[in-house]
Amino acid sequence: MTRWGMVVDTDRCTGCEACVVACAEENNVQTVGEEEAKKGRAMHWLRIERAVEGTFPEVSVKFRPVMCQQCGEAPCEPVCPVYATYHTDEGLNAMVYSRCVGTRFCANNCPYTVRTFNWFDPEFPEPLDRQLNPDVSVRVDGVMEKCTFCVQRIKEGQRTAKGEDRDVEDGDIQPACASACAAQVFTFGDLEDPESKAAKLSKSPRARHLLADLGTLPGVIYLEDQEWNPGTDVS
Amino acid sequence: MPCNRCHTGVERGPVAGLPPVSLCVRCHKRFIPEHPEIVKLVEMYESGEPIRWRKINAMPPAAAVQFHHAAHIKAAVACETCHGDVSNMTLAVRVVNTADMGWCVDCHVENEASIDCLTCHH
Amino acid sequence: MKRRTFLKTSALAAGASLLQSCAEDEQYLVQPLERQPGRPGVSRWLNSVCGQCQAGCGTRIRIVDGDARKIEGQPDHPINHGGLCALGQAGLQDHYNPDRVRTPLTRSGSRGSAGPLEELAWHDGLAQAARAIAAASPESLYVVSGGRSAYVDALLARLTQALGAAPPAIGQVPGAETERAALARILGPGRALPAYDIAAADYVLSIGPAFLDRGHQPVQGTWAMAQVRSATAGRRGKLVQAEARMSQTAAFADEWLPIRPGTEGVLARAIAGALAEGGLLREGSQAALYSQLFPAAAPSIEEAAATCDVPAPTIARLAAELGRADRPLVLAGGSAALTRNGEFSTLAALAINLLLAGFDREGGVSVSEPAAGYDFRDLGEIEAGARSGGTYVVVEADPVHTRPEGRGWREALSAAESVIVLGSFIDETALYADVLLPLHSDIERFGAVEASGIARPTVSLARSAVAPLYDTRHPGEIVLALGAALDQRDALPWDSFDAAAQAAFDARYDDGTGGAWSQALDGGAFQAERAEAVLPEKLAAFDGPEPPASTADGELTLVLFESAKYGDGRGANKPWLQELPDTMTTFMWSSWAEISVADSQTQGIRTGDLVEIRSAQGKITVPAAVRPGARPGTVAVPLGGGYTDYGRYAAERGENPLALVGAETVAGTTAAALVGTGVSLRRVGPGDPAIYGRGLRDAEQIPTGWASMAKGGDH
Amino acid sequence: MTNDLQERENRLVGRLSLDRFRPGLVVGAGLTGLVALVFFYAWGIQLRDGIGVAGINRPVFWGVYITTFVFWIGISHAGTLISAILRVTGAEWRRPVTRCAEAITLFALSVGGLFPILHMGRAWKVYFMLPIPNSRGLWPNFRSPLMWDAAAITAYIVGSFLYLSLPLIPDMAILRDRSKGWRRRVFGLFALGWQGSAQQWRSLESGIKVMAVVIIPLAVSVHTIVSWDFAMTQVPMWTSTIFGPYFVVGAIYSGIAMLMIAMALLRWGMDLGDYLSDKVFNNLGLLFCAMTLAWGYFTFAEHLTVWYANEVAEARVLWSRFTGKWAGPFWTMVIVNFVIPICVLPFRWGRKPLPTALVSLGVLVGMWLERFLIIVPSLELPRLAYTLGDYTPSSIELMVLIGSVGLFAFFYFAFTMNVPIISVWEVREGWEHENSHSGAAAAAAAPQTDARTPEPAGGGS
Repeated sequence: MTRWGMVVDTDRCTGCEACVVACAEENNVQTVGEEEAKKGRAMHWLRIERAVEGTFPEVSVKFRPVMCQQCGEAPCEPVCPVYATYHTDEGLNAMVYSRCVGTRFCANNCPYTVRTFNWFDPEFPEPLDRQLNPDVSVRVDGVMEKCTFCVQRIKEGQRTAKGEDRDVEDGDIQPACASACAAQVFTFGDLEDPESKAAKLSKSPRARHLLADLGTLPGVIYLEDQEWNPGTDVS
Repeated sequence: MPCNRCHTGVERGPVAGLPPVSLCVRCHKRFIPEHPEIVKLVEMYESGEPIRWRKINAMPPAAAVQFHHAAHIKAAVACETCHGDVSNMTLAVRVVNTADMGWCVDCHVENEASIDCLTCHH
Repeated sequence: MKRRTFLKTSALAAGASLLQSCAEDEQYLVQPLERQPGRPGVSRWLNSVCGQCQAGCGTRIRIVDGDARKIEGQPDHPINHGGLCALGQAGLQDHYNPDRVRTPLTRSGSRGSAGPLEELAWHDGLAQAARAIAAASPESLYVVSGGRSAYVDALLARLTQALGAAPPAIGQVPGAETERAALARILGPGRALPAYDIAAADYVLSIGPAFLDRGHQPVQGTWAMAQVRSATAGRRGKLVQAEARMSQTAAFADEWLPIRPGTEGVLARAIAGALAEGGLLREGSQAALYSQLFPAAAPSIEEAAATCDVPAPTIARLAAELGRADRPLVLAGGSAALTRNGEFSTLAALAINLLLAGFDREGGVSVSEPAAGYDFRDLGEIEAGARSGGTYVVVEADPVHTRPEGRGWREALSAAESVIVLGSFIDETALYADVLLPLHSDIERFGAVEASGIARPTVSLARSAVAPLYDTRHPGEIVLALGAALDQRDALPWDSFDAAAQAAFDARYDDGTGGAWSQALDGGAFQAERAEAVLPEKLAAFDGPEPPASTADGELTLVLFESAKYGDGRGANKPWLQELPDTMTTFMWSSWAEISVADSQTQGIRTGDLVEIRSAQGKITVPAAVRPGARPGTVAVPLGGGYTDYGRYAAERGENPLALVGAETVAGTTAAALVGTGVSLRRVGPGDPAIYGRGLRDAEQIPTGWASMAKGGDH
Repeated sequence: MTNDLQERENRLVGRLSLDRFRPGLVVGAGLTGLVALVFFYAWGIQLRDGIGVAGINRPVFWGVYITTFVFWIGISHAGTLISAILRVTGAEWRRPVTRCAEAITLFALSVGGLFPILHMGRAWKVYFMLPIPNSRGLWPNFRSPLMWDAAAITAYIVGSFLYLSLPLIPDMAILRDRSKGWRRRVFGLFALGWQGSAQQWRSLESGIKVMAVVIIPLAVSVHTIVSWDFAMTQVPMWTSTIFGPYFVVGAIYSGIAMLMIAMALLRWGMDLGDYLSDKVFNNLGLLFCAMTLAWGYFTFAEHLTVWYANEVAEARVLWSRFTGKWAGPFWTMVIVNFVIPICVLPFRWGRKPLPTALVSLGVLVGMWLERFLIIVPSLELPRLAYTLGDYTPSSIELMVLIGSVGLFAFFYFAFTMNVPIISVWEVREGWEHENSHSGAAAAAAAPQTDARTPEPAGGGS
């Protein structure tokens, strides 16, 4: 069996946000414009959270990329009335755009607030539409979307391996964020394969889940020295 | 004539693709060059305008389907299964309602292909 | 977004929308006339060179059905090692930008406005440009380049030389001129920049440069810091950042010293003094050279602490840590090079490496030689000279936007005899163009970039990855064509840019076989051996101004910086970058002013409020970002806002803080002093900026329960 | 005796005056109908341009629409539940109240039921939520509280419709027998061939009794399930075990408030003071007062536990209600929902029509705010504080809210115009009971009245 997972080493994250742009570029994530952004409707599938602790001059900052955590026990899944979001055999928290009716219940129940919603149809002024990734469907208004672990790349990797009559090897598949990152913050792989780099890193004593006490069993594992206190990490 | 003679992408990629107009013209200069449609084709070629074909088997964009031709060819699905017997059509028509997901699912179930939603929808 | 018009009746609207959602959209397939490269629907990855800044990262472009879909870093590229920055990732929105100039344009109205621009055939455009250049006297021909490709600049240099004009002025990373001057005081006259082997260092003290935000090599810096922090490399290295503003680099650093701007040199001198006095010198330490450079006694730690506003024990500890580290490294320049006394600050920081035996060793300082054999000057040299009339040729640069208001570019270009702009967008300089010659995008052009700020000379090379979208040309080809039109065939004998680039490349790097060029072209990059930094026997004492620039009482110090997403402003026309929340403030679609908590309280300013910043030169009104990490007494504003034009995504967004900066230069150079302008701050009223996670603006108002209320509120 | 009853019935039917042109009702229906058009206009705009015309955003994915949905579903508890409880407990004063209460239920449900569809991003795909066998082989997800909602509301709407229409049959027959021409045919159609035979009375009575017993658990379950839309999640301050009863109490509370207003308006506008008497207001006012206390208790318990436990994410929400940006609406809610009712309703003067109606108006506002304050502050303050939100309703949302009030009122006016808003036969039955009781007392003879099977004399004519 396969369980796709990602290990995120926050110690290396410089907050450069190249991953955020790479994600939008790979996944046809629309830009909504200033007025919509003001309403909190920016669509990023991935965000760099930063926590500022202390007061001047003893101020310290941490960065943390947060995307869909691909939970093993995902709170978003049971609440969808139409199975538009569900769990795949490979541990992905799938999102089927064409099935979504837009109740937005999943987004409410996501403790990580990583789901974004298409409030309007996307606009790609010509010729920006020519950049769109043909392997990823452009979402229409009224449907939910979120990080897919670049499922199109997973499918492509699996198809290639199948074409060559071999198994997918560790490192074959890289989501867009991982391949953009100069600091190698992200390690993507099969957590069930004990030999994979991701699985090995996930055994690190620094490994922890985000909001672990909610029991969501995320597929994203953070390497950080101590968990941020969610009550004081705003500034 | 086998379909993949012109639709060369079909074994290697997601879409079958169209041959360049120059290729159509090269053969058709020898075969039925006087056919009115062929005359039209040659005229368009010479005018230097790429030809816009209306898609017959089109998925609505909102369906968010990613169909991969090569994967189906590799699984030995005949072109006719979805496209019908195009060789006997003068004008290509839609024979199967490919926008009907049930049709796809039935075939997947029969052939023990994956019916996980993400197989097609992403 | 659509503006709702309340004209249609609801029933009609509802019905129409239902029908619309039921109707199947017609879709079309376009059959090409001739065979296209690649298979339909199958992606090809072709190498290219990122041109979003001067760093020269190698990219690979995913092409499906003839269109570029994705940019990634070349995995084995010696500069970026597979990574890219946000600006580089957004390069495709340069290529596909809806506001790109698609044909040559000529002006029929007055300069300085978007006024009527007429389309022009290339032949006529080149002819008009050549006529203007031919009509100009050599003394009044000003060639300005954005410095994106040394090989294009080399052609410009050849052209100006042949015409008897001054060499082209090359726009550079802020601080570069000062860093070069400081290095020249150690290694002797030359045009080399210091280059740092960060990846191999185990202790990095950065006095000034926000080298992860932008700077000479942001992606390589990021990669290098990952190596420094890599658990697999044994002990985790440490980064200490001394910088007035809390940049992303400062935030990433293990320790941040929020130093008083302009006093970086004093800190560096004090550390050097502590190293020498504390017996922390090592084998190979060049203490003698250091004391020749700075014969005066170093300030004591206590004096420095008072001057710099950094605790004395911290300074002592830093010296001790530097002294004990295996491969310590001190980075100089950056923001420290942008104050009036920037040369002193940069030199003092750079010179610590003498005491650390840091020159020419692993994890140390070496030199980045300037690109192959051509002469250039700094933009400031043009600005410093008397200009009247004149003919300007501007290549991929926007001096009107990116140079301080006090440098007089608007006036100069308005009064110019003619202005020829080679660019892809109608930016602020292009508003003054008589002829605008549009350029290929990065991925359309033959890429040849010689990296700066890197120890081993590195050339990134790539062929054109995609066919041009519009009637554009390679800037190098345009220079060659202008050369031909001006009868300068002898100076520019090549038929194509790649031939010219190859000639320049071979002249410098070829071993006679000619193989290096083609190998680099296929592989994406060429890397030569490291140039040795030979220390001289004796150094002249530094005679530049030392005292920190001080601002008047009650004034705040303005700190301008290049943000990771806008750079010097070139990122502002890309919707991905505009909508990218700035990591530190989460502002989108706007510029902002970073204000300390203390300063905000005296005026009752809250994040999002509009504040007016006023200097002797001008004023701007921007939304405030109250930051716990902002140093009291400073106001930091990113560059790249307030374009009057530059396409729909950039125009009229935020404000350009360079309007506040006058003609001040870094003493001893012609570089603009972007840090240290005295400004006053006034709250104008509430604003409505786009802030990601908008509640964050009210973070200080979020109640956290009785436990923290008892503690007096913790946020 | 029979003549006397007939006289009184004539007077009541006259007051209801279904055969006359009543300008008040017509103007009311017209005006509220116009307001109702605003609802459809705004919805049309939303369908055309996208759900983004609402003010909802990330992370506040639910706002005015869901608030108003819960509000109307709450209102719907007025009627059927109250009337069923009163019927089951045999409260005599219920007789003039039941019909106008049950109508509230049906229309509030109809309006409220539109909101889940209206708030969907793709309302035209609502059939995905129906368990219809389809070629895709896809089925709705019955693990989702939204599906429970759909099922519960559908059951409740069917049950309420039956419960309203059953007792309507004899009244339709009364109207049929009193009218001529086409009206007679129409009323005859709805009277379903009612002849008033003993057999028919027995069937009707048992039908009503069964429905009254069935509808009570159904109503309780509906609002419990609505509360589970929230309580089943991990959202701070939504995860609460008392949400079920809390919502049910709130629903009955707001339902009574709506009923009070409707009764006061009917009494004033149609001169029904003899039937919707002070005694009715007084008794209902006592129930209202009891609900005030119950609602206050639940609200107190809900906030006390969160405050005391002081869990970080929940405390943030709590304090944003107590002292933060939502303090204004929160304390308004406390005042209109608790302080004012508790100062008015315990007193006899306070349970007169006008005071109760005014109090009720406040309670309606307060209960809407209660739902809003449950939904919005929690969503604005998610666990990962980096994505803090901010919500202001858009004009479209407000138009839908106001329009829905108009739509509800329009239904109610239209109903009042065409159907006896007071159940004639039930009231008459009450008079018969009174008479038989007083008659028995006067005769002091062996009690022989059989109150169990009321037999309307005269066969309804």
